[in-house]
Amino acid sequence: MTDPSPSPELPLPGELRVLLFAALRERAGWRERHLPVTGGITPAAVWEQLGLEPADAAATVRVAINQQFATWHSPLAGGDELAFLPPISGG
Amino acid sequence: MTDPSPSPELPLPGELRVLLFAALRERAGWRERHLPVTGGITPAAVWEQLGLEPADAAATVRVAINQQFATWHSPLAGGDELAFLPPISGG
Amino acid sequence: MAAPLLSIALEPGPFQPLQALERWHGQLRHRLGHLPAAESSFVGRVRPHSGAGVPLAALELEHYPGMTEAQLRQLAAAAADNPEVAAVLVRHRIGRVLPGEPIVLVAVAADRRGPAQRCCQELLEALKHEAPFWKREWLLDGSRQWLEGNTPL
Amino acid sequence: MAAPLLSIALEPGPFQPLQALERWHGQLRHRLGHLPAAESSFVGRVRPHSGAGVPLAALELEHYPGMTEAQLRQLAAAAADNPEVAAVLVRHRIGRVLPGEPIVLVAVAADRRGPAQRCCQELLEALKHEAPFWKREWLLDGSRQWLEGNTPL
Repeated sequence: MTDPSPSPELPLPGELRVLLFAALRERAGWRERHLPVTGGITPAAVWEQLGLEPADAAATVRVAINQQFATWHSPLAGGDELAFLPPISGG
Repeated sequence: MTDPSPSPELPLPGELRVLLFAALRERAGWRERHLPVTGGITPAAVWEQLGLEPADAAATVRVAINQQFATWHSPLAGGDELAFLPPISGG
Repeated sequence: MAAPLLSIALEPGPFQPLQALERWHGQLRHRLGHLPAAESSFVGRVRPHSGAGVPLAALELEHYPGMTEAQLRQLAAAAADNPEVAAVLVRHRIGRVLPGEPIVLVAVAADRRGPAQRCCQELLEALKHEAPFWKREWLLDGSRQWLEGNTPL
Repeated sequence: MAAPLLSIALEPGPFQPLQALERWHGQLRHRLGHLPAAESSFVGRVRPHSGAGVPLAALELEHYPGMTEAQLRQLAAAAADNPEVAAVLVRHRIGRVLPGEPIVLVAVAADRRGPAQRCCQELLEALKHEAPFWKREWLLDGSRQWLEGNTPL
């Protein structure tokens, strides 16, 4: 029932792994991408660099780094897993 | 485990049936008594008439007439079932 | 919406809360056609120690036959007085209850979690204070004492 | 008192809350030697209708593998941070869930009813808002829509 997608390439050492879920994944048309890490890069910069929508996502989209909630301005490093999480609806 | 007590006499028509429970029953040494109803009698008057303790019971003991909570000054009539209830501890 | 289904019973011997819930689910499926979206429940069991902290042999539950059942029904109806509450289950032990054995089971099925949780909690407090039950602690040496009131929340 | 026992699992297929509770009781008896005096639990099931009121074919639950389990564990530990809470059980469905099927089970065993009820309620709210799950409604005509948030309390 979820979109089938090929198993992604493994990230190269030092690359950033970016994940999208649910409505964000469907809107963007992809589930996972790998990016080279540049100095001082943040989730907000990655969002912009990947052209993700909406442009002002901070009000609705949450960020996780290495599977822990983080802020849009948390520092990122090579090897990190960065996820953008649309509004949660569990339980 | 509860005190065995002989099946009480049936009340005569027009008599008041008085019931005690738990600690009150044990303290008084009886479970059920029947009293003739006199005009204007109330639970407070019955309590006094039967010499029940403590004398100022209204703070801790509750009253039920015909299996519904009532007040110490509710009117009683022949055939009524009057119960004195020590502090409740259910659940 | 129809008045909530009330299933209320006193249990003179040991009972299994999960079996009681399973039978109740069967009744709800039969009466409502489905199980509601939210179900909140509570089970109370006898502690191994008295209020004073010494080992307990048993807890005796005395009640007022007739009035107890009527009060439980009235308290359940009052707590369930919300159009979103579909059904209420109450099981309450009487007689001699051993440490670890269930004393009380309250369950509420409703369309949303808020009413289910509130009704379950309110009904539990109500029956602890407004249904004519009395607990007596029996200790290992055969001594015993009536409790004056409930364990605090 | 020892840290509360946490039993947390995602369920990829239909599960029976009463069976899960029964197994948990067995674990508690084994680990604690007895069942605590107070047990509060909640079961959430899929409604037969969408939020917009049309018949639902299924609810799809997507999640973030790895983070979900870690978050549930963290939320359970935080909600159970009370010396009176002895154990917490969480079961949460993932995948395609049919109307009437259980989605979530939360149960808390504690020494008193207050902490059991509060912990159960807080943990349910926490996992609805802080664990990475996403619900998608599938209608009978095959159309589908991601939900933005939860049913109100």
